[in-house]
Amino acid sequence: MEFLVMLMSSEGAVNIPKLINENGLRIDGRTTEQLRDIKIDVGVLKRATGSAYIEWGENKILAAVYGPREAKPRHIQNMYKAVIQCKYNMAPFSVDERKRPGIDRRSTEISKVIAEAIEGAVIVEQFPRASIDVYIEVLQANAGTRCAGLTAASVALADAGIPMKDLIAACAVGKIDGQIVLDLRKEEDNFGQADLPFAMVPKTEDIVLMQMDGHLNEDEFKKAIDLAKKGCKRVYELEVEALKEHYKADMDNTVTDKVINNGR
Amino acid sequence: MEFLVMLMSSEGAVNIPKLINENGLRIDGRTTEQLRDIKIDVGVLKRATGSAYIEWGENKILAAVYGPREAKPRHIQNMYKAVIQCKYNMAPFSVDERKRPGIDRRSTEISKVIAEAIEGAVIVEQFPRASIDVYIEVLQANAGTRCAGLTAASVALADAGIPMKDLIAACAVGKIDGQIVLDLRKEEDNFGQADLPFAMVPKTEDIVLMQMDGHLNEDEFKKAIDLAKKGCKRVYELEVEALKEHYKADMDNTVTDKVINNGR
Amino acid sequence: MEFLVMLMSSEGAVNIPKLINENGLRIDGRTTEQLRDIKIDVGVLKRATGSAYIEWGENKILAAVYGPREAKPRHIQNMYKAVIQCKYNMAPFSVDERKRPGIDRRSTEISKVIAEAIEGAVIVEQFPRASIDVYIEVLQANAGTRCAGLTAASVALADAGIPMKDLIAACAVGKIDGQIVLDLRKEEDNFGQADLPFAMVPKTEDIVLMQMDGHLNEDEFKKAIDLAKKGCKRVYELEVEALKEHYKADMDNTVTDKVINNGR
Amino acid sequence: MADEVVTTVIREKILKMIKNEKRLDNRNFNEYRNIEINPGIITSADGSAHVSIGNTSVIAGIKIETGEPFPDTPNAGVMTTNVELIPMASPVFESGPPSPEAVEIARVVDRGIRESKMINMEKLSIVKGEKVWIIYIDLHVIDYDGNLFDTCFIASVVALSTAKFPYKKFNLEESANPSVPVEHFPIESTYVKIGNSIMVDPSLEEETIADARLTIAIDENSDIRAMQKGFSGVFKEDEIYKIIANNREINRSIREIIKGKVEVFR
Amino acid sequence: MADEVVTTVIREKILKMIKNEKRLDNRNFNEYRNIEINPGIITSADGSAHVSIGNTSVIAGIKIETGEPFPDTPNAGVMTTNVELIPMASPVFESGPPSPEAVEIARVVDRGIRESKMINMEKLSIVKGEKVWIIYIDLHVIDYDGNLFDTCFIASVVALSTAKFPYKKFNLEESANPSVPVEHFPIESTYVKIGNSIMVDPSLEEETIADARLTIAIDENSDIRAMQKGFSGVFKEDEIYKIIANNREINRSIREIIKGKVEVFR
Amino acid sequence: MADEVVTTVIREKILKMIKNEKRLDNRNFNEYRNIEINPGIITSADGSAHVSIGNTSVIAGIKIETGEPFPDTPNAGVMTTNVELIPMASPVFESGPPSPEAVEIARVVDRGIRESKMINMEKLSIVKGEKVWIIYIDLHVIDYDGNLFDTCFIASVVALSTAKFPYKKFNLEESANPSVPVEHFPIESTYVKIGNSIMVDPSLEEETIADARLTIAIDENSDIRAMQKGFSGVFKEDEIYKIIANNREINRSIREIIKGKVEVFR
Repeated sequence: MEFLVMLMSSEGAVNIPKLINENGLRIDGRTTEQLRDIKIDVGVLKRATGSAYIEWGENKILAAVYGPREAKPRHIQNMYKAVIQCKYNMAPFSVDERKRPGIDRRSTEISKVIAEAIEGAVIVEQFPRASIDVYIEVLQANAGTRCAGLTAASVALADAGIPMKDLIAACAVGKIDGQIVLDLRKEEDNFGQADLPFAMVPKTEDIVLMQMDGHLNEDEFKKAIDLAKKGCKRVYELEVEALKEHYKADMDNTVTDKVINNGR
Repeated sequence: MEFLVMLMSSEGAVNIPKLINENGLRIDGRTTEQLRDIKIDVGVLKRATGSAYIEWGENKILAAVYGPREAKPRHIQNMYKAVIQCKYNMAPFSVDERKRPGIDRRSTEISKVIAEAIEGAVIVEQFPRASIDVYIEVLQANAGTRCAGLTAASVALADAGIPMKDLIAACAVGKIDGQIVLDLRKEEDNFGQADLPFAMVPKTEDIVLMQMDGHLNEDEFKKAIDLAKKGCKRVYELEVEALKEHYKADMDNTVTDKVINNGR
Repeated sequence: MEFLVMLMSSEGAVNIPKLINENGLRIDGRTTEQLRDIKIDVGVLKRATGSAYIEWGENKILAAVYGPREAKPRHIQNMYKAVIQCKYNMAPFSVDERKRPGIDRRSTEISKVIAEAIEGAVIVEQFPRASIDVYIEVLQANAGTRCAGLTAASVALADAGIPMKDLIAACAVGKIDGQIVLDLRKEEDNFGQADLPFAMVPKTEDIVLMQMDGHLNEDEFKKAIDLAKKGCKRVYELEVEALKEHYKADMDNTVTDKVINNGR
Repeated sequence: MADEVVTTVIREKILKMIKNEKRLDNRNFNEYRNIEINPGIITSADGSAHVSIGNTSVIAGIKIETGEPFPDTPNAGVMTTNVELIPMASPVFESGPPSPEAVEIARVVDRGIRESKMINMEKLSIVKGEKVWIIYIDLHVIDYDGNLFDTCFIASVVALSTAKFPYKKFNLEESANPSVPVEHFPIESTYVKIGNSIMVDPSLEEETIADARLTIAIDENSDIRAMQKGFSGVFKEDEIYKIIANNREINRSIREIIKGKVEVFR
Repeated sequence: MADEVVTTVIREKILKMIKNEKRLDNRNFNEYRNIEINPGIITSADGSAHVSIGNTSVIAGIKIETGEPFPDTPNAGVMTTNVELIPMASPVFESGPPSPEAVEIARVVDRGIRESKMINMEKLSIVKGEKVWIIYIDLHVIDYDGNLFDTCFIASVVALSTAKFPYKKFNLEESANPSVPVEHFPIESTYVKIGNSIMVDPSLEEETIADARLTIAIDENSDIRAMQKGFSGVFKEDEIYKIIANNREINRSIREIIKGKVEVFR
Repeated sequence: MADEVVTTVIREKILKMIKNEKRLDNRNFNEYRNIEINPGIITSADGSAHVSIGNTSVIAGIKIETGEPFPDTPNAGVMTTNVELIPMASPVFESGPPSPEAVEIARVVDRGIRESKMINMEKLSIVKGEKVWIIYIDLHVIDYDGNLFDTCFIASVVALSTAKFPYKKFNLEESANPSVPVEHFPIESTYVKIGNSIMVDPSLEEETIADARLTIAIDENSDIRAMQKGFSGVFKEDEIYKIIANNREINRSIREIIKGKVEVFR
């Protein structure tokens, strides 16, 4: 990747580097349809009701869930269902230039779309007047943090025993060097032509999060959605594995099944 | 006006330009006792309880009224009368240098004196525990915005059916080239010797707003007040015309009369 | 002190000046075990429940107490005891470089340790759900403001009739030119090797505040505490004198005795 | 705008009419409300527009300043988009720092303009690597009756199309063509899903009871430049494809309306 | 200070006494409470004063720094006035950013000083167009018992009159006369109207029940330099003329008191 | 952390066990919980560590930038310490600006590092009087189960020990030894007093019911570099002397644990 760094730091004209080589492989050696390595740990925090830690390529992200608990201040309570509150936050040291602590516009938007995605999967009607609070802390960032964070949050919700239609799985898809590829890393995001964060409930194929920026024609868009769905299904397998692994410690796989089927 | 711009942009000594010519006319051709052109539209917004739009020379200002409605937070409620809350705000694009969004000290002070002026005319005793909220948005500014804004707010209050002793009429008076003149425009304010924003209830001649900065001796001050009163009376005529015009659409002038005499 | 100012303003290497001369005297002529001049006035403000003004060397500090009064917002109320709220604040003109108005991290920490110190002496159990609010305003600062402020606050609490185990007395101790000395002034703090703010209830020798930064070995530390205790006892005498002086005006010394023994 | 409230009566009336492919205001599902466009109304701005869709009303003002480029794009100008949901526009809007709703609208509008390359950012460079034009798009929402995304987007596009560089103010040599370099003409459209029905340009009532929202920005070739799904409801894949297919036709007519207004003005 | 409360008993006593042209503290309508002035008490400031009117007590501190002039006044210095209504001074004051009351007082005090040309702002220029003195007037209200406008104004005027430029601190050559160039001597007086009675220097109780307030700043020639009407009550034209006429005499005596104190100090 | 709550049952159990010199988790009074140290885990940081004491867990990240020195220390670098008590870590933590608790922890950690001269600040100078390294220590508390002072302190010390200057990023010539110049190795320990018992490394439950708290930072020679008494309870003089005496031995073993981890990493 040295050549990329050089291109970026040379003042003046920034040439777009080649992101897919003659063998169809990307700068980190992946094929166009391949996710980065993903590792999920469940139940990593003591105080939170549920928690998960995810390493997704070079992303390192923690998710914690508190609740259902009394929604405060009272005026946000909904008498028919739980409110989902989400805070997506980047640690100051998670990015190249130190990020000043505090909420910025980007994290406000991401918190909003993640909260809405989660509300699309959680059985909120079970907990009127309550709040389910989801905290996502990005410790190290390398593109795709909202998808990795939402994935971790979904596992943390299961760990907290919150009833859901099913787990949410998320991953981004994009266009680089004119091709549709799965799961952009940082350089691909910077020099690519499109990025499309995506999340669904794999069982029902309900789309709960979708954003896009860049340039896609209609055919490319359909190809992108198709690939994103494949990615989400693989992410889902990893989520289920991680939960099973965690509850195996309790010597009883039925617990996991209970958790992830809780809502029905 | 080209010569003014030149004088202002030349670094260093800023000479005060001639603001009244040999024929006694001002830089925009007005006499010393003449208001700028004023145009008032009533009921221009859907959501607000009442609203008005005013063009006063090159000022373009919207006023909206919400209420009477429950005053929040509760600790601001007064059990004997409605509280008047006013927010005067300048759009970022309303002035030469882009104004950063948010409240500054100038708008805090103007909001306060306008709220107090309105409270002097509204029959607040009719609505204990309630709040009447007045929003003034300056879209384009050219001196005299607080008077134009208060005038628009007064019409919006009438449009909202809020009972008042009578409409408030406002206009500024000032001193330029040593003479007392009505309704300063921007260059006159910048290079003049005094500015006196003024508002009254024309029917009773109750003074509800008065501020001044500059230099006036006692005689000049009396002449200024005299002229300001004349200006307010003309503004009042325009307010009544605008309300009549608006309610003519209802084919019934008695409605207007009812609104503007509501309080007695 | 001229030589100090010179040393500090010369760009580049800052030499540490001699802080104790060959006669064992400090730059303002004090011995190592001597406090600066202290003057305390009681009951200097009308609105506050109790108040005191202290001049401690070149420090000039006001303390005011309000309460016991209803603690607001309600969620801070404690149903078993009064909460102590303290705001330590420096006036913009109290220091060399104008301090921007508002709370900074230093004053946040000082407010916290002073509130905790006061809670250690006040009989808070007498006032469930109430708040006792202590305001300390530093008008002119020259090192040792938290000790001087806490001393003034203690007298203001007595003036307010708040029951206490006994008055708190505070003073700092430090190390300069390798020696343990009482009550550092600004240059001694800047160029010294340690500073240890300290406060106790003199009667019981309960330590209610202690902070330290610098470099002390165990022997030096013990010597420092010993000296700090002596200092506090002297400060206590001045506090009692000031209160007696103040209540003498009421022609009745028993009042003072009552106030300062109130808690038992 | 979760805090807006619709009575049960209205809600049920909407749901009933939808079954017959009708809407509360008698529009069909692919129909916008009346769009009014007034370019250039604010002379203190370097570009401006007052745009209404139905009763929803937004004033866009462009201010242009000079400043330094970002270190990672030394030859490109800077553009920032800001939305103020002032309390004048709705009883549920509050003054203070931008709400999450305001931030989302601003960011989606910004993305649609930026990703479609409407403005040639390289042409905003004044002195290479040192000095560039900074464009502020300020959106003042004055009346909120549904569909702020599209109203804000059209207002931004029209205001930008009318914007001129303030050379004089910054002591810069005037150019023969002082207009901001507009090179593309994107359109953004917002759809909501209520039950299984999908309709464009939601009214306040529709937006309040909607399950899901989708905003799409496309360019002259109908290529997609930005998307944003909103609300807690879900979409199926083919619902999105259907929206995209419909959207081409709907956007064509809106583009003509806007372009006409802008050309008359320029 | 709308949140201050006065009991019905006190209110009625005030209203009763007013009918006999008397006030709660036995002053007559044109009489100030005792004014105490202590200049130069804060040595960490470049100028200072502790001023009390009755029990209302304010400390003014002047800090002077160097900086750039505003682009539109390249040869004039800068002056800013800040009022802090700290919770020490009253049970109804809260900590946090300045309240509208604090902002109004600061701005009215600032206007009285600025418009009377008390300080010759041109003489604050150090290097033409590049470097000027910046004067900060910080008003710390420590006890509030009515009439903050006048107490803050007198404190500002006295503190400014005692202020000296900190040449050394900014490595500037010292001047023979380091005093801030004070060229005029304005006085500001505040009146309230209760019922139909008008009185100067309102106490806390009077201020709390007053209908309307009027503050006037005049110069040595009794010319008017600034005015501010406050509260929701109204004035009649001739009430204002009467205040102005009375005000000349009242101000003359106050000016002498202050001038005396300042001259002794300088 | 006044808002944490402990049930009466737990409180009484703690008080009972203390009488037998035992703790709820069976530790003795001079015993730390298990300390886990993972240096260098965050590659986007210039230095980092994940440190746990029992279930309390903190991630420290070091970011290093270049900037101007403070005017009064023209040849020394700059170091700032920031603690975020994010709501992830405890049901009583709230998002927003740092609470007084967070500020206190940050300042006490900072003092321990600064006063022990762990980092040679003079060696952070790049161009004398003009350009220095600025070190940011950011402490992200992710799980709070008592004793944040010590967990944050160890995390800071380990992260600093692994930190390297980002020469390349700021176009500076690389050095043979890019490590931040660590010259001392301070340890900070926190004690609480419950009744008349004093114990090190308080758990959440112990911290919640404790009367008083004392934190001491010492250097390799067991000299004291910083102290902070906390909570509203009081200490007697000889209690403090006893803590200091005990503390030497406790700190020796912790120092070895940490040093081992750091040396393996470097």
